[in-house]
Amino acid sequence: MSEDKSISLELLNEVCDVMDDRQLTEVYLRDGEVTLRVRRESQTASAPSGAPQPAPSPSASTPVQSDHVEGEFINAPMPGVFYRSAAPDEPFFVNEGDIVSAEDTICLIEAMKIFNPIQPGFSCQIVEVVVENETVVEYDQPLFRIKRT
Amino acid sequence: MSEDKSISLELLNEVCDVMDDRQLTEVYLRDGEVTLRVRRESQTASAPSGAPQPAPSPSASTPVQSDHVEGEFINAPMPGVFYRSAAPDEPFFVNEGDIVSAEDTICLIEAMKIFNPIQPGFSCQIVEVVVENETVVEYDQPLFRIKRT
Amino acid sequence: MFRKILIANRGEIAVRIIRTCRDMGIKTVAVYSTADRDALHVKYADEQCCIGPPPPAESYLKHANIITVAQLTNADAIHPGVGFLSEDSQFAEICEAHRITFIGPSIDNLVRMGDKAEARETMSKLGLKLVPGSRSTRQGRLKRGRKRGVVETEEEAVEIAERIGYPVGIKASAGGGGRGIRIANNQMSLLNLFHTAKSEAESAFGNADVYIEKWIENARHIEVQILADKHDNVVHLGERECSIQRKQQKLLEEAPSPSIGGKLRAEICKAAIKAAKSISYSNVGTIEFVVDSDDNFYFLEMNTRLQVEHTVTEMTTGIDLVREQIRVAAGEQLGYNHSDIRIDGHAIECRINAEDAQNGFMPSPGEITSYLPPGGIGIRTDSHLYTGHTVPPYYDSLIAKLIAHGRSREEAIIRMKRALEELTIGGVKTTTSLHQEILRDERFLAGRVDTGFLDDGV
Amino acid sequence: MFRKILIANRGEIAVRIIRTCRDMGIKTVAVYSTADRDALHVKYADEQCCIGPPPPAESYLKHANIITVAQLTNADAIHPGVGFLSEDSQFAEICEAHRITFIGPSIDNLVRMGDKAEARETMSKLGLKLVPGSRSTRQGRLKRGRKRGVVETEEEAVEIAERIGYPVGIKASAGGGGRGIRIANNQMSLLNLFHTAKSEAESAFGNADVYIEKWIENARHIEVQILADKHDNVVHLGERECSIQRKQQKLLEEAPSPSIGGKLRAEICKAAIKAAKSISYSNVGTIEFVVDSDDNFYFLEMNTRLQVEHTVTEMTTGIDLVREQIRVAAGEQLGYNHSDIRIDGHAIECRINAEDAQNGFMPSPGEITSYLPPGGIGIRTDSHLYTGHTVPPYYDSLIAKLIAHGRSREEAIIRMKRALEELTIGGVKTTTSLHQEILRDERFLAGRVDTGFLDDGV
Repeated sequence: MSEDKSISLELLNEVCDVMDDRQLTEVYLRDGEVTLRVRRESQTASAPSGAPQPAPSPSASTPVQSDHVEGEFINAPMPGVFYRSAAPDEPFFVNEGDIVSAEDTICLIEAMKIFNPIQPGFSCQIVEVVVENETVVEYDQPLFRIKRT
Repeated sequence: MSEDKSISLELLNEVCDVMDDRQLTEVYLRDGEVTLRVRRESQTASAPSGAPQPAPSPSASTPVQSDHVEGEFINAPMPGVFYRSAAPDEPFFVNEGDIVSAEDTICLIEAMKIFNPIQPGFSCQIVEVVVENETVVEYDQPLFRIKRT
Repeated sequence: MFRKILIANRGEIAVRIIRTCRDMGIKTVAVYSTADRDALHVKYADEQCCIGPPPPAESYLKHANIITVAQLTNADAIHPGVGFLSEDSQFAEICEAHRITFIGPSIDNLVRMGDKAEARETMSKLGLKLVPGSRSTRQGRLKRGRKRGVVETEEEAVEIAERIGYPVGIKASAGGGGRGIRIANNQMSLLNLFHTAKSEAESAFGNADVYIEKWIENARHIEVQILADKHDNVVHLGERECSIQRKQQKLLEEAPSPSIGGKLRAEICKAAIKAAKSISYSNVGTIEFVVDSDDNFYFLEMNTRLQVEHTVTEMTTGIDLVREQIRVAAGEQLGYNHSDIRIDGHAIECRINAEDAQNGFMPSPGEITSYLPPGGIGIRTDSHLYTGHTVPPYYDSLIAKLIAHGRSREEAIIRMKRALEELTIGGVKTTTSLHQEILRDERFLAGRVDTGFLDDGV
Repeated sequence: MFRKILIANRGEIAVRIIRTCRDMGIKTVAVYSTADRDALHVKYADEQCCIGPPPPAESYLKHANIITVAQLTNADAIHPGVGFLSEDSQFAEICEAHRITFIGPSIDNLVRMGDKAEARETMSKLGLKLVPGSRSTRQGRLKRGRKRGVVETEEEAVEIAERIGYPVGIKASAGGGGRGIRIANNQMSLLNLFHTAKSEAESAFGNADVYIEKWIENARHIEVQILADKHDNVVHLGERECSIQRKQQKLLEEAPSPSIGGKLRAEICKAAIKAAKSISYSNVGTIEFVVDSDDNFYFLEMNTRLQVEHTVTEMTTGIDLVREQIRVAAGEQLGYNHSDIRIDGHAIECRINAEDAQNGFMPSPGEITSYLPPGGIGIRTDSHLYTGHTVPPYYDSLIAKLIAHGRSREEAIIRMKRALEELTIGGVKTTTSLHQEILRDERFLAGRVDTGFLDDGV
């Protein structure tokens, strides 16, 4: 399997270019592990213009196995249990929409009876909490979808 | 597997060229690890060149493992030794360029001490003798490239 | 010893034979039909030659083409594998005429055991029991012009049934493979079914002849592996349990049999040795018996060739049967006797067929899109598959044999379960899940197997 | 018995351990680094958890993450495999503190045999010979503040060399894996090389310490497989021949050893049992010896874990060593003694590494574009490969172990040759051809192997 998703992405972009040039409506391409299907409603969209690209620009923290969710994530730095609050009756560290700074604790991961506070390391907005409170997470599992501020 | 994604891309472009040339709206291509499907709404797109098709139309006797030699063949109906003449000092049954009829013996195949005369079964011209005299041939191995007359 | 052997077969058995030839330093020639151009046996052999189109009659069964290739490649022996030409005495004669060794028993062995009626007669004279019925009638009692064992009238049917006792099976003479059988539990049902069976036979096989045989319920199918050289040395390598069958086709075999005790085992093996000696048998051979619920055993037939399931015997004895087969065909002596043979542990073979077990076991040919055989301790795989291979629709559906060996039957079973889980075959349907069901079945785990095992549902 | 085992390893050994767990009905938890997301051990396990990024220190060696996963999945034992944490006494202590069984020997065993100097001391006291040299000096003779065995001056070097006799090896204390060795055949060359060796050690390892040891020419590397329970039952399962090495890395192993006779075998195995008993060893373990050309054998070290090459012992004894390891770790008794163990036939293992044998054995990671393991009689494959798997560049290059078993060494060799020919691995370079050369080498065929085998060129 291609380790670098940017290769696939590059391929997608290049295939789109060809579709524009050739005015195609559908391409299904399979090459070894890579499978790509691209469709467009009609070739009128061809627009070889300088239309702005969606620019996915994923950061290093984007998980490899991303379930096609766009955006940037904060991932689990260790396996353990994910806690959104310091104690069951305490409020959550963060909620969706909150803006946090680099040093704010946004969750705990419990590993070997130790509750490890997790900080984003940069200021950002919490767009979505991806993981259920008090569930087991793997290393590198996306916890929060965020937007850098 | 193609390690270089640009190979797929190159293929896609070449397929599009063919689609242009041939005015196709859909191509499904499968070659080993590569599978490619391309669709277009109508052939109105580019290059309306009305180039004539080469029409490969291979006959049933074309061997599966054809070494990319075009044309029609007479293949060995049994394994054995291929002889171009009835005896070492006799002339060849046929030579390149000869026109033969359905019942003419064009070679012998020796199997279990029996010399089996081989006839084309239809009239044709011998374009090329593909196999060396007195060599072993497999079942279905092309012996003569021919042209029907 | 031979320098070059032509393997007149295909699929996993051709691959299996090439492996042993390679181990023995003997060159190999593969023959193949146009459907098998990309087959593994073609890739593994030292030389290869296409011999005909897909239909077996025009390729793998075509005497002239195979002999021609053997001559052209200077092969000094032909291994017929299993099926195809392996029991064809006429082919063995042609080999002999061309001074090519047919790796199998003598022509006399092939002829005598190939005529199933004569084989029964021979074994009966030797004191082996035959399944009672119209076919077990001795030659002397046959009326002139009558075909052996054929039952023509209701009166004859009733008379035979009374003599052998109900239930009886009414079987089409031209049938086989379990087709064309009707079972009667008493005289009334016999009278009802007799004509039905005859007309069914007529319509199914174009031949209304039927015979009547004692119907053995809960029968076990036990066979004994014989190995004999041309110098009168005969040994058996123990028995195999082959009761688990679907429509008379073996699915799963094991050695030793879990369904028979030590005393019966000794008797059956002794009988098999006696049978092989009586006809001066040489090469590998298998004597098949049915065993009823009272532990009576009856001679069924002798297979004068390698069996698909020979692998379980190899695992329990450590003896490469194909090697021995080649050695004795070349005139060598066995070089060991029963005291040198040790049955070690337990082995099970599962036949993986390209069949849709969910859909009436329809053949499922096609391209193998992925293939990963199981591995690790105690597992052997005999297969001709590889990723990208296309299973042609023209031949046997057997695509892989998984063999598990363990120090006990329990260990062999758990390893086989693991092997079946690991086995990855994409692109075609297989019988893997049926084997998994069998291996979970309590009757199987208890060693209570008989030929009706699958009828009762797993 | 354990209900669930976490396997703290990857690659073929993780797959191999999962197979036995499956056979024993024990659930498995795979841990993996992000480089191993699609690894076979992850697919085969019942549960799986990513524990860190590719570098081993942050994943497969990360105590906290592994223990956390074991707790979260309720695993009651951890199997460390080979390498990684398998000889880490600190990790074993953490397991104990968390009431998770470390599948291996006691912490005391790990500590005592893990300190190689103490291990030598212990074995020397027991009467086992050590390779003579500066390190074999007894504790009592060590000067205060001096590191064990380190030779500091030319005078010391000459004195030691005179005592043990030439040739001697000058070895970097911080070296290992065969690096940093200079050989002196007489006093002049010793004086010449001593300072060279020290400055090379300084530049290569940042540590100028060297020790001097008798250089054993044509040494054979023989190891004995020990199996011991927690109830003072200790057996050996025979020896393994591991002399064929490249830069101190084993390449091909066999059992029994073709290079030692029955008397020496008995002595070495007896010594190994004595060694294991002296430290109340439990679990599987291996005692390694070097044997010189006069059949003197010297204790090298004890590996307190499973060995990669345990498979050849499994093939000759029929005993699943991982199963035994798990059983004794769970407190069960061995249940058999030496008279129940039979060494049957001969087995060879070839380690197939993803390395470019034509190009200095450079690692050759990459995507496996095709994979077909060998099959048939006498062949076992232990591997984590499948078509489409990507061999990551971060770990050991071992990608498959082929194991051939035969009734004789000759039979095992021919079967291994066949297996190497059949093995298909596309996409990466492998050491397959080097093994083929070894198997053709006349010295190998004659059983004349020693650790210099590959130096002389195959």
